[in-house]
Amino acid sequence: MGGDALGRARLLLGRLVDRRLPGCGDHADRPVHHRRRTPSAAEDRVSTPVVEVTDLHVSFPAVDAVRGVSLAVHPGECVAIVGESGSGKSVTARTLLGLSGEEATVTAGRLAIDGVDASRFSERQWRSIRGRKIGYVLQDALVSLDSLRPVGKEVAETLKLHRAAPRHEIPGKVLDLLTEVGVPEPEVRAKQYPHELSGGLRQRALIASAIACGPRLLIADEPTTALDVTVQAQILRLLAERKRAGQALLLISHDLAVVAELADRILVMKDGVVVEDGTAVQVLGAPEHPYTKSLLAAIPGPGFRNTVPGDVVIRAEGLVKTFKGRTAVDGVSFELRAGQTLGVVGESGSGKTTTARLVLGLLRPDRGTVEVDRRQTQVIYQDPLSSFDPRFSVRRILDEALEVGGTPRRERVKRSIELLEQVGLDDGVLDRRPLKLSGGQRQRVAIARALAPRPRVIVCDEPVSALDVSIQAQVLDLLTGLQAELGVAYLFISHHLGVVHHVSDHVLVLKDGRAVESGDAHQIFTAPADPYTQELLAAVPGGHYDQADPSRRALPGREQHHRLVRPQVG
Amino acid sequence: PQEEPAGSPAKGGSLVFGVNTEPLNLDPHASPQDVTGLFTRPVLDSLVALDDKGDIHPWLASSWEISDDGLTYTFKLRTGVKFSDGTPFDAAAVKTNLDHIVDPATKSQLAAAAFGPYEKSTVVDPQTIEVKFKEAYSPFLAALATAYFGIQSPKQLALGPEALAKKVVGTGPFVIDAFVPHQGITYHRNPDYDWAPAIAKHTGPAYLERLEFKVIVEDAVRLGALTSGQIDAIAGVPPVNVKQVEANPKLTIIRKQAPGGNYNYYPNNEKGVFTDQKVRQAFRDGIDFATVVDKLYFGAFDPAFSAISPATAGYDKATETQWKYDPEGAARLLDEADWSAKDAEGYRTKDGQRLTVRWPFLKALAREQRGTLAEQVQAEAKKAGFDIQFVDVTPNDFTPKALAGDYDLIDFSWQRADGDALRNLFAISNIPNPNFFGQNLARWNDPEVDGWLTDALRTTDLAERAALYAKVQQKANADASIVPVYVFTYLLGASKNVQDITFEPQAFPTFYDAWVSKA
Amino acid sequence: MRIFAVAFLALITLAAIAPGLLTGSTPDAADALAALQGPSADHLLGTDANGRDVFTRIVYGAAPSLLAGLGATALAVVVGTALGLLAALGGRVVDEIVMRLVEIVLSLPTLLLALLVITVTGPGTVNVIFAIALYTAPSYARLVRAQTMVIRKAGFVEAAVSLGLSRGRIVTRHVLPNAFEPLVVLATIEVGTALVAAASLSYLGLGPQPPAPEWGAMLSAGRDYFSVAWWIAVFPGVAITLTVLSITVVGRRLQRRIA
Amino acid sequence: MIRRILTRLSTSILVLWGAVTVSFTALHLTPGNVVDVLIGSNIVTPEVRAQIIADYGLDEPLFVQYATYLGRVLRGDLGRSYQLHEPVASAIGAQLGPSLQLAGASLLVAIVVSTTLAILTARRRPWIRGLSSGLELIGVSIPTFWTAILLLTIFSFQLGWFPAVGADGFAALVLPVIAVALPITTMLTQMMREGLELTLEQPFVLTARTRGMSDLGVRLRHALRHVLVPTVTLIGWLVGLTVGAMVAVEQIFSRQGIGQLTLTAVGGKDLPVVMGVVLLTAVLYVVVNIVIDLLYLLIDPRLRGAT
Ligand SMILES: Nc1ncnc2c1ncn2[C@@H]1O[C@H](COP(=O)(O)OP(=O)(O)OP(=O)(O)O)[C@@H](O)[C@H]1O
Ligand SMILES: Nc1ncnc2c1ncn2[C@@H]1O[C@H](COP(=O)(O)OP(=O)(O)OP(=O)(O)O)[C@@H](O)[C@H]1O
Ligand SMILES: [Mg+2]
Ligand SMILES: [Mg+2]
Repeated sequence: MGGDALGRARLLLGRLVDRRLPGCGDHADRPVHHRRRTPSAAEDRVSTPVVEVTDLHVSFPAVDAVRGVSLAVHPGECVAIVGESGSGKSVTARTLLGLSGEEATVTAGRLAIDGVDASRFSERQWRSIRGRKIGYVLQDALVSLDSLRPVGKEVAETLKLHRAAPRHEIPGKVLDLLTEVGVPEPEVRAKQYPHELSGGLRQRALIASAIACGPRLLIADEPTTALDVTVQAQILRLLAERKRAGQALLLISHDLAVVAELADRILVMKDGVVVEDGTAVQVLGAPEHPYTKSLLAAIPGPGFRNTVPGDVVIRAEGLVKTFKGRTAVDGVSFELRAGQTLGVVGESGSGKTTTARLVLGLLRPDRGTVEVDRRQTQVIYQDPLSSFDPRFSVRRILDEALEVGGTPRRERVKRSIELLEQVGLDDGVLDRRPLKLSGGQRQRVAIARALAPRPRVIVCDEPVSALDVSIQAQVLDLLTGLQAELGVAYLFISHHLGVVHHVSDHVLVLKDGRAVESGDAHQIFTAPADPYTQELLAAVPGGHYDQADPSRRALPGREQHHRLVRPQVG
Repeated sequence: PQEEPAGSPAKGGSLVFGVNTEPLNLDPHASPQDVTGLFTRPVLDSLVALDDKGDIHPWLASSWEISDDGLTYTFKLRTGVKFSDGTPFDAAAVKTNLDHIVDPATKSQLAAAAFGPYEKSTVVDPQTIEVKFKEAYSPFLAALATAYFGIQSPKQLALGPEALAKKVVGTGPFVIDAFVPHQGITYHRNPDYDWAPAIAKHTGPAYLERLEFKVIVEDAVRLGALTSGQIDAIAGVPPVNVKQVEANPKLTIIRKQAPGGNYNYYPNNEKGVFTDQKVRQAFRDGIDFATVVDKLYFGAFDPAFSAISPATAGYDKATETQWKYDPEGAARLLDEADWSAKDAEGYRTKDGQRLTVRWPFLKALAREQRGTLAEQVQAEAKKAGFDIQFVDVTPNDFTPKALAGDYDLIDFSWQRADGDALRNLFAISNIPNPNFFGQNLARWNDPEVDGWLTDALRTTDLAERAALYAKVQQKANADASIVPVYVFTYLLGASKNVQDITFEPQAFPTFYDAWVSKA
Repeated sequence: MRIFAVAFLALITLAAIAPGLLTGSTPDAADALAALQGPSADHLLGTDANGRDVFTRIVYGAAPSLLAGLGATALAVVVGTALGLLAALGGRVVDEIVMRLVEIVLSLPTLLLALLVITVTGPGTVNVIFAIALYTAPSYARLVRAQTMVIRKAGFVEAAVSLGLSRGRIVTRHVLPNAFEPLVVLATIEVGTALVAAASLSYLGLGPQPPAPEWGAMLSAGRDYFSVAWWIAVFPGVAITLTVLSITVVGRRLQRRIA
Repeated sequence: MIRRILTRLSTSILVLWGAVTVSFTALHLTPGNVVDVLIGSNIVTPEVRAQIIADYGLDEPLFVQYATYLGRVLRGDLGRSYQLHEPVASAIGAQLGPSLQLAGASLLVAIVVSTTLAILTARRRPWIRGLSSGLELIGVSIPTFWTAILLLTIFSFQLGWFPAVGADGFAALVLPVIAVALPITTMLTQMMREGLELTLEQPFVLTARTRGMSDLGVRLRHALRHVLVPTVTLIGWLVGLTVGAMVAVEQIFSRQGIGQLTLTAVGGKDLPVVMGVVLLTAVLYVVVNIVIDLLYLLIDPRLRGAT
């Protein structure tokens, strides 16, 4: 099995080497021996790093989130941080902007921005750096926009703050930015509020606001979790372009395909420590640390599914939903049977979440009907944070869900801990509020909550988007295991085609609210009939499903449908 | 001890006087509030003037005659007088005024009642008017001297109640500039004024160029405004602050005892525990009112011994020795009245019933810390074995309770310059009933007293009236039909720069003689 | 801070339950000869115009004062919250009806409203509480309504719906506690206001009658003597302030605990 | 939207009617015959009594009095005051200006000061918050009449900065405004601060900071708006509180105003005036509440699609 995994990693590496373009950085041949010691990129480079930090420690009252991280990002370079969910990636990134939070204690050997010691920066100096020198795309794309302001204003804010453009030019600039990040109809979107936008649109708006001033360094924390592959490809292209133009990029992602596409250098984090550090080629090609190996091993591939369909648990017929003249869902029909998984894919804004909300009865359809037993249905929200009562600790969140499921009071704590374990969390999070958790930790709490009442149907809206591949594998296994055992049915919405392919029996492809294709998963992934589906598969980073574009190198082993590998987490 | 005025009166200048109450309606003929008298006195002259001893002096009337039967008064009017709006003053104007007071449309709530059995007035000639009564009514001239009978310009009267409520026009030493509700009133001097009564200190126009009354209801603010020099004089210095004001070298207190009914407690003689004379007397003698009054008012108010104040014409000084604090006597009286048993809390009981006194006390309208006094009396009464219970009342249900006699004790004071005040307090016809609010709240029904009071109406001889009123006062004490508490004294605080503020008999300050020294 | 708050609340609760334990004298022992004495060993907080011990009166005043302050506020919060929820969740028609009724109540002058309640129910401490509650409840209603309207759109309420919680549970567990934040702020503050309001009603002859010691009444009675005897007003004022402060400190703490 | 406002306006007429009806009933329910209260403890002749009864139509059955009143109000005639001898409309009109001036200025001051305070103290070091909220609680538990007297004592009697009485000019407005604004300010501050502290935890605040926005900027431009719904609600209600606080303040500062008018009118059973005032406040509330409901929509876009 290990061999399989390494094989896949090598494939990625292959692409990496292949992709290298002249002039975009000569560090591919950086000596390997820098690995696993304090990186000193500056030693063999002439340029000063845009940001450099050594021996960074960040601790919160409950956890020591970061313990001795060192990193440097040079102009035109992309450094990626990958690693376990909750390992301190986001905290590290926030600290680079001086925003680790009020409760945080930060110490560092050196923290320099553009070669200037930042440890004594005044608030004013920090401010002049944030947004202008360093752009930051927050991980919590769905809640990171002010819900009471139109997104256009949010994008414009960066420009206004740094007087990056004359006042009258700002509206035009905002539209340009939105276009650049792939927001269709930017004039309309700019005037909309976050709750009127799909997850992907929000994420794009956030990216637009981060790059508005053309910062020297862009920190992007999971910038593509809510994006469909086409848009993702567009964003990655945009980032690559900027990098080529000399912008530095600090990318945090669990999507190794995305990382492989952009990163020159990769840091692997686990439990607050950098366990491996080296060029992309080295880390992906010859991982040394067992954790890195397990990460690479855990990349999901298509699954062999052999499920027995049961009764119909959801029957949707001709669903139509219009918002202010925009038809979000347009005549969608489908059926989900017990013990099966229906994958829903489609570009961002194609109506996936809206369809789910219609199914759940959270929206009333303009036309069409849904048959579903809502008491037996649970949801994993695309936006886990806002689905938690802000006053509730994880303990209360799970307790409540268990109560709904009829678990007797005295067993609830035990069950809660069990559930947390199943999703890869320990009981240390029980008494914390979701606001104080990492993105992936939140998502796992959301999953645990959905599982708690032992539902027969789960609507999963991007359930694993914030999880690193090893945890993702664990969670997906958990879900499929439950399915096999209890006949749970899933309505599974995801942009991650690999994941969808891995878990689905049937797939529904949405475009502009219409179902353009539906049918057997294997069938659709291997031989898509609809041009849109083909296009979608083609755009997958790393080219898993690259068929339409012959110029891209097809990956051998694409047809290898293997069971997921359990990560050897240790 | 008032200091001698520094030098001779200076002309000009202005004086600001802070008052504690304000009228809702400026027309003294109609208004129910006695403070209207204060506000209109600078503007309105009366036909006659009353001095402190109760003697009547000419004012707008230069002389008068009273028929032997006491039914007809004939006034000769002063000549050359004119109202500040230019209208000449004559008999017709007087008639218009007198008729205006009794006209039901005026809805007079104070003046008309003081007019007694008025029948009609007749213009004999422009300078002579004859006023006729249905019955003899001796208090007439004293009433006529008040501002409630102030003579207004007929032209202004013709404008109707709405205009009068905001502005009155008379022949007085001052003329109203503006009356702003809740804020005050401003006057300027009437330069033509030349008909001051003989009791005034000077003749001709007033000294002050401008006079202003500012309504400052809050005691502390009024006092503060005076001490900080923002205004020149204030009404109603709180007794607790009298010493403080006197200690201030720039300020002085001018005192004037008010005439009329004292602040008295009126036990219900008609029903309840106080129907028994012994119980009433025990209540009066068992509580050391004199000490309580002295302590609570810091000596500013004198304890009262009679129903009416020493400043009233007809006051009987003999009442002052008629009764005194006598706890043993009081206890004896209660024993005799069968309230001999005591309960666990020390209250007297009879047949298992506690000696309870229900007292509808209206805190909202209480002045001069009467609430504090009442609480003190309650505590003292407890020692004597009485359980005083304050009955929850709002201003609205006070009246029905009072009218129906649904109380054991009630308190009020009633200012009036004439001994006839006793008739208000004790005439049988003044016992209130649900259709009539009279002031005999003691509900003292004594035909003998009623007879004396009627007799007093028939004689205009002051000595004769005084003798009759003395009998009434003594009997009220002997019968313990009321409990005198304190004599209200007008405490006017003023800057020492202000000279010669005088008082009319009703104990309202007047400003005709007042002047401001340019210290 | 918290310790002081708890200690103070414990103290006034004790005063309310068993005033005799804290002071040897009685609240209505008037003595004209001992009037207006400043704080001393004999009279810890001085005496009032009637020569009564201010400390003793504050101790004995705890019960009626707390009853008025807390009682009126509690009643108003309960009624107001119920109305606010009804308006926010009961649909357009119910909302219209409830909110218009609330407006009617608000339009009436306080005094008139108080008189009305007292007329219907008769005077007495409890009825004064009703009067004050009736006057303040509408404000809570409006606040709860506004908060609920916002909160019911929140993601976590949606999540609770799809989790399968009953409507009642969602309201009591998620909507209300989140809507309560400003309400609690308002309510703790209102305790003090209610207390003073009760006093001004008693001034009109509508509340507890003298010589019953009641903080608000003591505070307003003291104003006549402020220039010569500050302690009469200041100490009851301090008692009110400390109570409000302690309730706030403890209340916030409790609220955070529960949340 | 337009339709909602129209419905709202039509139901608001019902509010006015309800308020008048309730207060009419209340005034007649409370003990004390109107005539008796009007006459008070004065002695009047029977003719005068009869005249009063006839003038004010007090001999008619209650329902007739009620109907007559409603009829007149519909024609825009609020009747004549029993006590003040003038039409209610002009009595109220004369007092309205000073009241509005005081209320408006106080609300404005309260809003500005409390917003500033809340923004400056939210999520600050514990002692800053503690100090500020301690002072606020003291501020709110001091009855208005005490505040007023203390202010006067210090700033007028001792320091002589402001006049003690009168409604003339800006100087005379300062102390009354402070007295009225103090409790409102403290309440608003407390509430806004609590709200801000919750809001400042939200991820979007972090986003704004990463754009280079200052802490103050975030508080002002982002967080503040999130506490506006409860704040606006509270302000709406505080309009009422202001009117209440004004009764005391008007009296202590010897100002003209509706508070004084109401006080004397209720005490004296001056029905037409009371009802006039009730109508006025009802209109005020109706308008304020409509404005507030519209503001909700302006503040929070999520409410716009509301049912
Ligand atoms: N504001 C906070 N207060 C307390 N603990 C925090 C806070 N933010 C993060 N943490 C904790 O710090 C640790 C690191 O969190 P961080 O957000 O950096 O994880 P991450 O590597 O970004 O994970 P993920 O991939 O799931 O986003 C976690 O255990 C998290 O619970
Ligand atoms: N409440 C709303 N008001 C207005 N428009 C809305 C609303 N909710 C969704 N939409 C619009 O409906 C369309 C579909 O949105 P939906 O959230 O279903 O997309 P999605 O497929 O889930 O996209 P993503 O993958 O980005 O989450 C989008 O254009 C979105 O802007
Ligand atoms: Mg993270
Ligand atoms: Mg979505």
